[in-house]
Amino acid sequence: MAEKVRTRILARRLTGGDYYLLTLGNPIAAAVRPGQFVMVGLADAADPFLKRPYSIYRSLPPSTERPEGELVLLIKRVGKGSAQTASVPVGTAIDIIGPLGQPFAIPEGSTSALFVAGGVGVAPFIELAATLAGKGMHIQALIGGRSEVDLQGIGALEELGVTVRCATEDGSAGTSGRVTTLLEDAIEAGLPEGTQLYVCGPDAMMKAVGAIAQRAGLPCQLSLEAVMGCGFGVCLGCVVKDNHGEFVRVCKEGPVIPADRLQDYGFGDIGDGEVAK
Amino acid sequence: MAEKVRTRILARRLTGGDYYLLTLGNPIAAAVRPGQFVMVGLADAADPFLKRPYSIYRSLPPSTERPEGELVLLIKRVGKGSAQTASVPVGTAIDIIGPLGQPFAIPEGSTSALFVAGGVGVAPFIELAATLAGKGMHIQALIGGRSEVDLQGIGALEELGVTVRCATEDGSAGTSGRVTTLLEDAIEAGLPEGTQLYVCGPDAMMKAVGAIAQRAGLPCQLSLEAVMGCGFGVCLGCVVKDNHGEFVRVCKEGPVIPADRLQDYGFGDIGDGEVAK
Amino acid sequence: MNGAQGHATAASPTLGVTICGVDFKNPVIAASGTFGYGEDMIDFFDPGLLGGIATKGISLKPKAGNPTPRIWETASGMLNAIGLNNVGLDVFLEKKLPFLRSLSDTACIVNFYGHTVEEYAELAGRLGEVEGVDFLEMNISCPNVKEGGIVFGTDPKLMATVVSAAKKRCRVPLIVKLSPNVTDIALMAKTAVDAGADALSLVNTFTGMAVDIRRRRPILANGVGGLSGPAIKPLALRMTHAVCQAVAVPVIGMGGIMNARDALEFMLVGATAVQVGTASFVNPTAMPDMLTEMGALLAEQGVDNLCDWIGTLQTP
Amino acid sequence: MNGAQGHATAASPTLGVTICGVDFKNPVIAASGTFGYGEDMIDFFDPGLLGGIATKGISLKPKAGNPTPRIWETASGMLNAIGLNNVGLDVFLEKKLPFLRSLSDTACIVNFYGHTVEEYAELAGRLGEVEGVDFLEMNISCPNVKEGGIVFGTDPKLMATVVSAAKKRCRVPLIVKLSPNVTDIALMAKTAVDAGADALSLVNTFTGMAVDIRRRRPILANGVGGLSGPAIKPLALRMTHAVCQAVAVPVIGMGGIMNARDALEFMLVGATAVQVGTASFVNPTAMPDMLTEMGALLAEQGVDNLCDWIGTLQTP
Ligand SMILES: Cc1cc2nc3c(=O)[nH]c(=O)nc-3n(C[C@H](O)[C@H](O)[C@H](O)COP(=O)(O)OP(=O)(O)OC[C@H]3O[C@@H](n4cnc5c(N)ncnc54)[C@H](O)[C@@H]3O)c2cc1C
Ligand SMILES: Cc1cc2nc3c(=O)[nH]c(=O)nc-3n(C[C@H](O)[C@H](O)[C@H](O)COP(=O)(O)OP(=O)(O)OC[C@H]3O[C@@H](n4cnc5c(N)ncnc54)[C@H](O)[C@@H]3O)c2cc1C
Ligand SMILES: Cc1cc2nc3c(=O)[nH]c(=O)nc-3n(C[C@H](O)[C@H](O)[C@H](O)COP(=O)(O)O)c2cc1C
Ligand SMILES: Cc1cc2nc3c(=O)[nH]c(=O)nc-3n(C[C@H](O)[C@H](O)[C@H](O)COP(=O)(O)O)c2cc1C
Ligand code: FES
Ligand code: FES
Repeated sequence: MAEKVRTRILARRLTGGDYYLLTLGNPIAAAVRPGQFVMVGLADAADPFLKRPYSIYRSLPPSTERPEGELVLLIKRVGKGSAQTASVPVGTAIDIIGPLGQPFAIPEGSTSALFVAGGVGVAPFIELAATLAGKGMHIQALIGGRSEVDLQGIGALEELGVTVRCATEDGSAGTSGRVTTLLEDAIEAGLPEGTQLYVCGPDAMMKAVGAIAQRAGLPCQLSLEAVMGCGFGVCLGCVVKDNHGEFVRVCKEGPVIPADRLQDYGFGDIGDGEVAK
Repeated sequence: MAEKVRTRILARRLTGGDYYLLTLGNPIAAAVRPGQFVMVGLADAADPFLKRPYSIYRSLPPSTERPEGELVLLIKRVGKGSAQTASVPVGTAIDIIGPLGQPFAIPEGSTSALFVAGGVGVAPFIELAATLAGKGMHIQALIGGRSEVDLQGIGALEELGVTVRCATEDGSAGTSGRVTTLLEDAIEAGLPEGTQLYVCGPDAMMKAVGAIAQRAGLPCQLSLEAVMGCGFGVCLGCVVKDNHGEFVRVCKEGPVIPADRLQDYGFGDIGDGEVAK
Repeated sequence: MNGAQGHATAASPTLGVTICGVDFKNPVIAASGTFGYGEDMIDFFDPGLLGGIATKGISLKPKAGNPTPRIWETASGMLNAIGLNNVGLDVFLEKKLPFLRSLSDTACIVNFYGHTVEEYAELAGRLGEVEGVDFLEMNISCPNVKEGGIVFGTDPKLMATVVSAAKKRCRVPLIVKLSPNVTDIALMAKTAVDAGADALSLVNTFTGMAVDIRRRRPILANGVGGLSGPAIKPLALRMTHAVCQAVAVPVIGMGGIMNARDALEFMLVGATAVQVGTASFVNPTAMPDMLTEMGALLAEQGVDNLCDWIGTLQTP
Repeated sequence: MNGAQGHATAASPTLGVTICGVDFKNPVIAASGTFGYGEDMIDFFDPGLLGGIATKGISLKPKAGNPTPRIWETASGMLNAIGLNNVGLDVFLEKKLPFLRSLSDTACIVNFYGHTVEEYAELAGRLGEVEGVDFLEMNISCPNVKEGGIVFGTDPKLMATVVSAAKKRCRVPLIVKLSPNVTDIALMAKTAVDAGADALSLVNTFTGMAVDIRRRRPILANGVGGLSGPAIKPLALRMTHAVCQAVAVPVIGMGGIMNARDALEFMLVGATAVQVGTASFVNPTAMPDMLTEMGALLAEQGVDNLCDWIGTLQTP
């Protein structure tokens, strides 16, 4: 069940380029499932006006060493909101709403998972890996980015026993090229029976991956992005069109949606990501 | 000459109740005259929208011990802006515009000054006392407030050799009653020849003091308050009516205005001092 | 505290108001299009705490709405161009109304719209005869597809026609929701009342636009959208005041209300109740929070009964 | 950097625009009522850097304006009810104009207003014949004292009358400054142009209100005031776009412009130049800062000449 709660920034760590890990207190730990997200905004701040959606990178419940628990977000600084949480001091009060949305489905009896992530799209896979690893599953991750700095979360995945392969568009790390090539290679090399594809990244990448998965007959779940007004289903701002031409809410029926429900989904563009002050 | 410059919060010290001394870097030191004010707002903050006017409590130029100089403000927390500067961390970047307005006039050859302050209205008198003390003048201050906590700046004045007498409405410190009674007593006891009255405080107090000064034939300068849009003369928001029915700008022709120019001035009320968020 | 729980003690001011004979236990109503059909926010608070709920705007047929992007943040506000996405009359009656009906102590206000005078009339007739519907709220900020797309709510004649057609068929009190995109809101208010409106609500959103300088296109897929949130509060408050001066029917004020103080401002200028929209997006408990604060604020002003507050603005 | 200095190098985009045959070295104009008569902000930057300066609104006689409070902060904006406080025609010509005239490279736009059609016509005649005045800008957001106080700029007929009366007497290009408090801004724009407007500027402020719940009174002494600042930007941008689609004369856009990006948005939807008002209160160097940024932003978009940017919004 989602809640609106106040917590605070416990730590912040730059992880290269515009990326940082933001650790908050975690009053919602008990409810979190991998793939869910939170809406985040500084407490009592009127600017920016709306809260910002971020995937839950890691959710650790309160314990003796971590009395407030830890809700970890991997954030890429792109605009006003992400710049603000990058710069306010540790200790600053933060309001979060969550956990929100549908988590990744983990089909009964599945034994193998393949993550395909683009850039900051890797965020939900750390929590997912932790859950799947707990079930003793075999997990591979294919991570793509423009450049080396855009390959985030690799260490965290590897620590959880995930086999990671990378591609960068500029060839600065891993294979030179796109993550879709890694995927095609992996499919050609043969994936374990019943492998689930979990995908999160830019629209274009998700469309491409969705198509590849379909051709290969692989079950595939996409974690979508959309500009969100509320995050909990009431503004109808975040919809995407499904196969039947119906709008589904990314915040409520998503963000995780089976790719075959969205063969042809109508993502809108979201502008240049800056809002005048 | 006024400038718009960015500096930062060097220190903040609570001085009781809702009052605090805010020390900023002082890039404008060379231009400051006692009685002038600055417009203040957090750098790049969109909320609150307008900057806030504060008297210059103390202006110390950069020196070896104080490489950024010190611009000290005495602030009473009343609403959104004064709460924000009360709570952001030391080190936060601040934009100031100043020094603004007309300073207190120090007539050639004057040897005695009497300050009459109500509450946070004491703010401009510390800088004024420093200047007058430098000229070897005899200075007395009468300070009124609702309660003991509203008597601010006394130590600073005394250090500068000012004789301070106080009154509180609730009798918690000094004489019980209003500062106007102290003034009448002082006039009755006899003031040195040519004593200048300098007055800053709530409207009602300034009107009362202005009237007493007129009856006693004492030269009297009032430092006015007004809701300000700009602080430098272009919005025409801050006007008060003078004796001729003309509007004068508190930010440009003021804030210091001879009381006899305003016998009958038309202060507007400024609401309950809170703005919705 | 008590306000939010709905149990007034001797010390806490009474928040009940009456609109067209219907009692509201408090004046806070969820605004249309910002609270779904009442169920989506149940994680955050019991919707039964509210004085009333205005549903998403219902049309005869289901409506998919506009392509995305549908919303965009602006300074202290947001633009939306949802395109009146709704489940349509039949699904509403069958699947959504029962929940609202179950909140017996919270007024059910069904917001609706049409594309022609006939559609408005039909909806008013069919929705107004249903058990559990306390009010209809007519959204007239929609283009008339039969008359060159003029927005019903911006033309006095068109408005009179559509309001009286709806009123004829409507068996429950009819609230007309005014568009603020007009020269003379008081004139529109009088026109609506003369045509049969039992109450008025205002404001709907102000038409606005955002553009993307990188792509040289409007940001919203629809080109323009409606501005809501604190940015519009001063405008909405002025219009609410003007309308309350102009008509004798109850007025429900809205536009940028974020907290109890804002709500009390709208009631001070004459609104009998308020609706709260965008605030819930930013703070899903904005409405219950507001109820808690409202009692305290009124008590501070020495007011025991909200009814003694409404319309008591002194003008010089 | 170069933009702000007015010396374009090969690399930095050209910012010059032309309005009614008058060259502006850049499109940034100080908005009326927010820059005095050009001299007050000289501490902060050389006003000669600006493309143009619109003066405080001038009337035949000096005007003391409204009692205080005259301004109030709102969410991302402010309300003002200055009451058109100005020095009057004679003092303006004698004491204020010479400074503006001395800025030979900055267009001098004299904003003016009247209370009757005759006053507008007389001012247009007298101001328009003075050396050094490049444009007149007619503020029609004022009540007609002869016709029951209807605001000239909200009634098409009244507007046509007053604009054509002023135009007849005016020897320099006449800019009509539109009020946004209307149902159909495009209609008002067309009316103004048909009546003789050589160019249009918009928007003036939106009517709004703030109240003090403690004192149960309006905060502004005047009761209502005009809203400006970023809060209104989406509304102003939509109106500027609508007007640019409706008329062929040059349009000057404004309303909440805080930085170069905002300015480019207004020009993208079709404005030839922009005015900047409230931004200067918050940041007195907003205009020169904007000029510096504007060149860089245009260069980023691969635009060499601002004229290739104006009106290039693609609509679906
Ligand atoms: C379900 C979900 C999960 C997400 N998880 C992450 C994550 O783990 N890490 C991360 O860095 N980012 C994530 N994003 C994207 C993140 O929400 C945006 O980067 C962020 O909102 C940008 O805000 P801003 O103020 O910095 O940018 P601005 O450009 O100033 O934002 C302007 C407006 O556009 C919206 N917006 C801008 N970019 C996006 C985007 N890509 N997606 C959705 N809305 C956007 C903002 O929310 C805001 O309303 C996620 C988005 C969604 C929908
Ligand atoms: C020349 C001058 C010098 C001042 N010097 C001092 C000083 O040294 N120390 C100090 O504590 N205060 C001083 N004030 C008052 C100070 O400006 C206000 O207390 C402050 O603006 C309140 O802002 P806020 O956001 O906290 O309050 P809010 O109530 O949220 O402010 C809302 C709006 O009202 C204005 N406002 C509210 N109260 C006042 C007021 N008393 N005077 C003018 N505008 C007001 C604000 O600037 C803002 O625009 C001075 C005012 C003036 C004009
Ligand atoms: C996302 C969104 C959807 C809306 N949908 C409707 C609607 O279907 N019918 C309607 O009459 N008003 C609709 N409105 C307008 C609101 O009910 C309200 O009039 C407006 O938002 C101003 O109030 P606020 O500032 O509190 O949001 C919608 C507003 C928003 C933000
Ligand atoms: C304090 C103030 C005074 C103004 N005075 C005038 C005026 O005399 N004549 C006029 O045409 N517009 C006047 N305006 C309107 C501005 O010129 C401008 O149209 C409006 O403020 C919107 O732009 P902005 O958001 O950039 O301020 C005034 C605005 C403000 C804030
Ligand atoms: S973000 Fe509001 S419905 Fe999804
Ligand atoms: S505050 Fe703007 S003129 Fe004084």
